[in-house]
Amino acid sequence: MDTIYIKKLLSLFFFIFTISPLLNLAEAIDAQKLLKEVDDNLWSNTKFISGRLIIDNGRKVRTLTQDSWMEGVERSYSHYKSPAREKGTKMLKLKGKLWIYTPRTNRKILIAGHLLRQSMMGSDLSYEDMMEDHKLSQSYIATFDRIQSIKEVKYTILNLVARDKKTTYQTRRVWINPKDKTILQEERFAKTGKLLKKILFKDYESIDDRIFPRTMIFKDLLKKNTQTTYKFDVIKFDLDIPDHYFSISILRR
Amino acid sequence: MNWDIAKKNFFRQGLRASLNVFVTAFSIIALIFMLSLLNGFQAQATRNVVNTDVGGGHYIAPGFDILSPTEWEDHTVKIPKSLSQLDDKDKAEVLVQQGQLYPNRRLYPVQIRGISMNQSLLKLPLDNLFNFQKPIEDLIPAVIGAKMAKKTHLNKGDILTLKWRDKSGAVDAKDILIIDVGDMLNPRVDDGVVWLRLDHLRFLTDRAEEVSWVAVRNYVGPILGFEYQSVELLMADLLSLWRQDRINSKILWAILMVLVCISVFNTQILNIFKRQKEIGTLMALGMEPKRIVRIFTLEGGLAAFWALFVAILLGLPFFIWFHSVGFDVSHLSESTLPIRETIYPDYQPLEIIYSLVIVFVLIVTAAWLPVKKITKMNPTMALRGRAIK
Amino acid sequence: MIVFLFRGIFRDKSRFLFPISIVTIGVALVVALVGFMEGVFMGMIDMTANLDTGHLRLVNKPFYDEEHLRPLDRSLAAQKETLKWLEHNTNSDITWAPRIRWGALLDVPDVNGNTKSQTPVVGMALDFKSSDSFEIKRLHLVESLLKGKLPLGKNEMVIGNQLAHSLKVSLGQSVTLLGQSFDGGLVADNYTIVGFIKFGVTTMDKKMVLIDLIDAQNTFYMDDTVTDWLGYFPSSFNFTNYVDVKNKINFNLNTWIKTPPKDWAKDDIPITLSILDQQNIGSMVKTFTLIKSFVVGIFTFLMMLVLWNAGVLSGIHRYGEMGLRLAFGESHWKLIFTLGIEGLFIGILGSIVGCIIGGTFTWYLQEIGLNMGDAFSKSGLMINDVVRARLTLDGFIQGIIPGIFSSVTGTLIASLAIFKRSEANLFRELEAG
Amino acid sequence: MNNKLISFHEVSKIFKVGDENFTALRDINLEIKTGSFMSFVGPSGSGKTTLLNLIGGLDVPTSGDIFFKDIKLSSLSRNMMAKYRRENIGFIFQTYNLLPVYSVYENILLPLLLNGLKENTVRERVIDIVSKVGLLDQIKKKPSQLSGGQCQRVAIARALVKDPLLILADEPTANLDSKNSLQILELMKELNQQYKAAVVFSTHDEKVTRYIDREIGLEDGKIIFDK
Repeated sequence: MDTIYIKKLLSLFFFIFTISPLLNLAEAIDAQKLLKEVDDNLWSNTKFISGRLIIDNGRKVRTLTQDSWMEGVERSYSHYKSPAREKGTKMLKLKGKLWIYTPRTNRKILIAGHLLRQSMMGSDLSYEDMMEDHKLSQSYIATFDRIQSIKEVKYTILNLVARDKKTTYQTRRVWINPKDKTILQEERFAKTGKLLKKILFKDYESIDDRIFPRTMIFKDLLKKNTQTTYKFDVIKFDLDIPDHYFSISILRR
Repeated sequence: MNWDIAKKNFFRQGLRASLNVFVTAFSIIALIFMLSLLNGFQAQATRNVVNTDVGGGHYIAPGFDILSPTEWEDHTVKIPKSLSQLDDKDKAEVLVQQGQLYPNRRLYPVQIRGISMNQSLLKLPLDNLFNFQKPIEDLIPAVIGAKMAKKTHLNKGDILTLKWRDKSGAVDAKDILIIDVGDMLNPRVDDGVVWLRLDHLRFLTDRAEEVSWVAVRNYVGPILGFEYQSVELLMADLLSLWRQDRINSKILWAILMVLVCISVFNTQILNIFKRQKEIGTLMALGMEPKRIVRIFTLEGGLAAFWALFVAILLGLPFFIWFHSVGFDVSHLSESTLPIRETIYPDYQPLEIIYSLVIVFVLIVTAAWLPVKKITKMNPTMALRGRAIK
Repeated sequence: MIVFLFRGIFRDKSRFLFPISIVTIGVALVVALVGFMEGVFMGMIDMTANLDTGHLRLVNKPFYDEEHLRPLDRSLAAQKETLKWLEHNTNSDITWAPRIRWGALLDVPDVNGNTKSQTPVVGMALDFKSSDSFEIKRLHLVESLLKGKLPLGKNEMVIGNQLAHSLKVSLGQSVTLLGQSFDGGLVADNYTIVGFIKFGVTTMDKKMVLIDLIDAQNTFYMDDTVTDWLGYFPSSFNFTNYVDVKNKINFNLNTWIKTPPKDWAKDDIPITLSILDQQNIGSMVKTFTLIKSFVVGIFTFLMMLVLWNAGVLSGIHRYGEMGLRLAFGESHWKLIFTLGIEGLFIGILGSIVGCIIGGTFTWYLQEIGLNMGDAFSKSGLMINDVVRARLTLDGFIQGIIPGIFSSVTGTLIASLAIFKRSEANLFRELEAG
Repeated sequence: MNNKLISFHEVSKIFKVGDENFTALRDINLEIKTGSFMSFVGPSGSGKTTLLNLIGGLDVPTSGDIFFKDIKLSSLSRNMMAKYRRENIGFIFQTYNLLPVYSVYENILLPLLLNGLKENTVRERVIDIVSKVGLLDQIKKKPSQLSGGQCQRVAIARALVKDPLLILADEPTANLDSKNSLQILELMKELNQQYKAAVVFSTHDEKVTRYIDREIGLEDGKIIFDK
């Protein structure tokens, strides 16, 4: 154990003395600004997505289709269309609260407390992950880590540290293409630094002057052989969403 | 006078008398043995639960329910001064949190239980945890029970991921090192429990000075902001199981006593049959029938007395020997009962005395019942050996 | 000659009634004792079996491996086909009961339909409604019902009494179960609480919910799918045979797996477990067997002493007859032989009567039970105050063998005394009457 | 044909009573002929019963020899001795010693069964002897339903039924009143002549002497007269 410690120390010295010129370069990149630009690219006032959630639990693959309407960061409403069992299930997020409605029970149930940590519909996402309603640039302080070339693209890697202690993932790391302000991948860490989840953004397309991914792949790294793919088939930005979509009264048959 | 005659008669019976004495003596030994073993078993199991978990009761954070894992995080409290100032031998601070263990990268929900390392109230195999000096930046030292280890296929030295939430709700996870697999004796603190140092758990969850409960040696009066749960309440299930066992043992006891009484009863019947001439003679000599009954009953009593003596003579060394070696139930140690490898009988003097008194009374009654008909005997018939057919 | 002797035995109260009553009582006591011990122990085994493990349990291996998570997605499909297979490939005296063990969140709404309280529960789904279902009786549910009724209609549930208390629900309350379906999807379904059950074990009283199997299959989208098949033997079937039956079924399963039902997932492997493999029952059985043989051993020993005693006494009682027969020129060996036959006869007869008496007592304890607790506490499923016994062949054997053995040895030991005495002495005692 | 049935040569019998030796019989020489009807008389403890036990093969002498015809009894094994008794000796007791659980018929049947005979082959024989002792109408009764005299008749029949060469009767009339005693003695005498079985009994009853062929007086283990 001690040797590991010494090695670590040594590598730290090595790092400081040899790479310090690079550090200066890094300072030049405004990490926070870059993150803001990414957020601006991804977020819009309102958004509609018709998509598929492909859940692979290692044994079986399941596909859910849903329509989602989002307004800002605080309000969103999804309506599941298939499979038959989930059809008509509605989820409404309002100011940090999540309700779920199922036609079968004809009830709206508040997903709160520990239920939030449960896997959402068997996926690698928890309801909490779903609830994530902040812009990264608002919730995290970004610092530049390094630059990495992947397939001839130089990605800027940013380390994000949460501003608020209550943020689920206290640290994240994002791979950003500074040119088009897109994210290649994101890693979510436990407070003490253990890598927990990995999200891949794929199939970027230009939609309404934004570069938007059509596919997101979530992986829970603590589990074996599971992943959830979110495919966006229809994406619309800045559309008018009727107000009642974001009211509790929508949660009925 | 009665005594003398009874004594002489008793010794004259020879084989028959000694048989009876032995049957009774063995029954007494078996009886005491059975009761003491049960006592020992229960006392030990109770002690194990007390030693590993219950202590002398818990001061528990209000609303905390060990059966509701999802609410553990919501029911922790800062330890009040009145409890924290107790001596380390009189209290054990415990913090319980929900966690997810990933043995073999499969989810296993666990209870993370942190316990203060300085406490000496509860006896747990956590010495290695206490002695672990390295900082926890790399690995968190943890101890699990043998039952848990078996279930999760984990061994000493294994490293795996544990996930939890801190006080603010942030996800946290780190690799833990199983520094020891201990025999917890009590499935309640073994099955699905990962033991950490309290200081580690408090640090990891950002819950300085917080506890879920404090196990205490003695009740120290009501404490504001805490609920006191007594030993009886904490062990209700086990205690009701014990009660059931006691009832069952009483039935065994009764069956055994019936056997002893039958033996004495029959001996007495044949005794009288064989000795009717003697009874007739005693009557002819002018002895009142009641007195003869007394003599014969006394003889039965003597048998009980001798049985007692033999039981002590044979039983005492056996009990002492057994108490030293115990009853090996090592194959039970991983079962659902909180019991150690070896059960030592627990001899309760008062209980033994009670039992012996009952045995004595029963035997004398069994000796008296058949002889009471002597009073109705016709002396002349008795003399000719024709009084009883 | 022997017929002649038996004629005498029957007529002589002291020759017949006395030793026979001793053997009878002894055998009856042992039968009752063994029955009682078996009852207490098998009661424990059965309660575990009834509730949780079955005597045998057919379960999908992937499910069993992650049982603590109650992964419904790893349950075993093709319920009907499985039942058919089980009926054809396992002993006909095993009753198979399909079950679903599930876990979910129980959500209690307020009057407006908003969530009032929520708690995770563990549940078991069993066949409440089929007319040929034995489950209600098996789990003593009628007796354990504190309040309300058992599920009869669609989506009705009974819950542990402490759970009811902590959720502050009343009978007739509609609640929602939230969980994960067979295919990992979201499950939400409404149930009506129709009864409160006292299980007698805190964990279950606080967390247990029972629903009907069909309802569960509906709720969790588990059409034709269950998590467990619990196999039950008739109570006369001894647990020592479980392993053999289990192995046989597993052997048969190997062939079945080669041509699996089409609904099975590729890694579905049903395995059979006996109760001895679960919940550490196996090690408890070992201990019990040890304790039982210990107690029965002590008991048999004591009984033999008593019977020997009785043999000696009745031998003494019969010195006259022995003397006479010797005087008439019967040889010692023949005398002892006939005595032995008599002992055997008495042993057998006493054993029969003893078995009847002990058996009746045991049967009574088995069927009706002996309530040792206070009358107010209702008997629970698991630990209850009713002492029960178990009538087993084993118990009879363990009673009969020492009964006959000690009767014969008792007589023989007693006759040794005759053997040692000279004819003249016997004769004299004969004269003395 | 040699009519010597039993002969004693210098027979002594010593019992150990506590630490002391008690000489029950001292240097007895005696012969008993077939078909004789004789008695030993003498006070209690004179050795009558011991003498009968020795004749009956129930006991062995301390010294001296006893012969049955030409067979030396003391050299027989226990089993041979039993066989000797079974085939040759019939016993009659002072207290009858009938087995209370058996009927008159069964009590008389017992010795035949002991000799290995089947009940159905000897039924006639038993009934015959019952009628000879005059108890045919009591044949199904149990001993407890009979008078003392009747019991002793059963005992006689039981002794006679196997046709023994010798009947030993230890004080057969001691428990009977004089009328019954006489009847019993007459019966025994009658049967003695009919069956040619020697009858030897012990008595201290003066009435007996009238019927007997030979009377041997005993005192302190010695023969004091033989007439």
